[in-house]
Amino acid sequence: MMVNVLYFASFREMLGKADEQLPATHGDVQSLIAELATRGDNWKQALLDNQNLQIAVNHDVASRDTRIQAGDEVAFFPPVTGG
Amino acid sequence: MMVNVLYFASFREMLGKADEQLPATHGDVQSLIAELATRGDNWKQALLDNQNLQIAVNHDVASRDTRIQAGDEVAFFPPVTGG
Amino acid sequence: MAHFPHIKIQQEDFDLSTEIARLREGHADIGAVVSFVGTVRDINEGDDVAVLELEHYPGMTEKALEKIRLEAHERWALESSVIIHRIGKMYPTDQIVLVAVSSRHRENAFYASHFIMDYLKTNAPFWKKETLPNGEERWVDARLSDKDAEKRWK
Amino acid sequence: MAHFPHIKIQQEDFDLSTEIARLREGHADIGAVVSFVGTVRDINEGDDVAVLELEHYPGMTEKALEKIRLEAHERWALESSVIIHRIGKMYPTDQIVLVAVSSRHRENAFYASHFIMDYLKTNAPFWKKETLPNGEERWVDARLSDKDAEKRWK
Repeated sequence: MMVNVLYFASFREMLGKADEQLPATHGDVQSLIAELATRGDNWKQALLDNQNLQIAVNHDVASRDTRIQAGDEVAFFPPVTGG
Repeated sequence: MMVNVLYFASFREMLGKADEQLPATHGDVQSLIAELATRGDNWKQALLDNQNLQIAVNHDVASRDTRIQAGDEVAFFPPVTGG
Repeated sequence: MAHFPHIKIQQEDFDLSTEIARLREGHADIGAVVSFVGTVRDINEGDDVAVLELEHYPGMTEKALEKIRLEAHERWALESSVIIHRIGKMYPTDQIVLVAVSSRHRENAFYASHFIMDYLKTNAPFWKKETLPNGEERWVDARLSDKDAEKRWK
Repeated sequence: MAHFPHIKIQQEDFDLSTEIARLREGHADIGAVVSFVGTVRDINEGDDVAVLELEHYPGMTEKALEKIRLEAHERWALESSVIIHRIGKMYPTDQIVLVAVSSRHRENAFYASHFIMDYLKTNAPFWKKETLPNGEERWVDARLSDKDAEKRWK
């Protein structure tokens, strides 16, 4: 009953973590972010206070309102710069 | 004291001629066309009555009003279809 | 995971002629092939660039690119298309990305390839990190102009 | 006659990768290369096509293409460009024409290559003759849509 959480690019470096498993106790992305933001200033800045935060749930673009459940993969990352 | 006259693509086939030298007695393209059109119906149709006639003088796009003089190269052809 | 034969994420370089031949194979009614190749510039934001490193989000990348590719096929009459994006370390003048589209008439291939690149830039999860000649590393910032480019197609 | 190193009129085929490598040589600040390849379709106006023969006006062709190429360089910030057009007999799936443009940023290369093709179609003195499978020969008609495509850039 876990969700898989991923961090990419500058987020991975800033948060010191590429991925982690968390209990699926959050109804939506917003509530997951709220909990993560309590870990410290870098978490709060990257996820809670960041207007440019990009979110994906199960490989699709998502938003703070997107519902999450056990088995989902949630990813946080900065704006993309490929091509 | 001649002009070089060229015919391309369907014009060359219709007129039975790829190029010829003519005396430089024509002030402009229009008067050269008027003379050529007296050679027969195929000449009249291709050059005088043809709204899609394309003209070049010395390798530049030209019109019936373009002046011509000895040494010039005048070309007549249908709309282009390259690419 | 789904199979995406027209999407390739790879470390190795690609050969343009080979990829275009593959794209055209079995399509004798193609009249136009437009291809875009993105390459590593030796300068970015005024600084020399020594190394460019491309990171991506495996799984989401393929899904995002296939979605963009299929949307291009819905918008324009296309014969075939391919997207190749390299990952890992690259150096100035290296090829990074290929978008190639074939169609009967040229206009569709021009628009579709431009559309795919504009959407790839803002929707596919790739991130670039530059290393300067002095060893300093920095993440490349997203460009506002890329957001504007995407909006044109709405 | 003037020398046009970026314009080639030739009977022989061309290799895309080789031509793009040549186009990029010595330009380490290129970020984008857009190329268009026009190919012989096996069908035109509903009929099978067996052979396509390309005639041109030597001298005027080079001058017209160089004029179009230079106008593209005036309109957009480009690094380099090349136009190759084949003449003589060609067969379905053969390559006919290459227009390739490089620039720092992709938008300029997309617009410039599209512009060059649209102008080439209506301003460069080439003519196509088709041979059908039964041996019948016919000159290809100019398309009104090509005139419209050119007008977009005015």
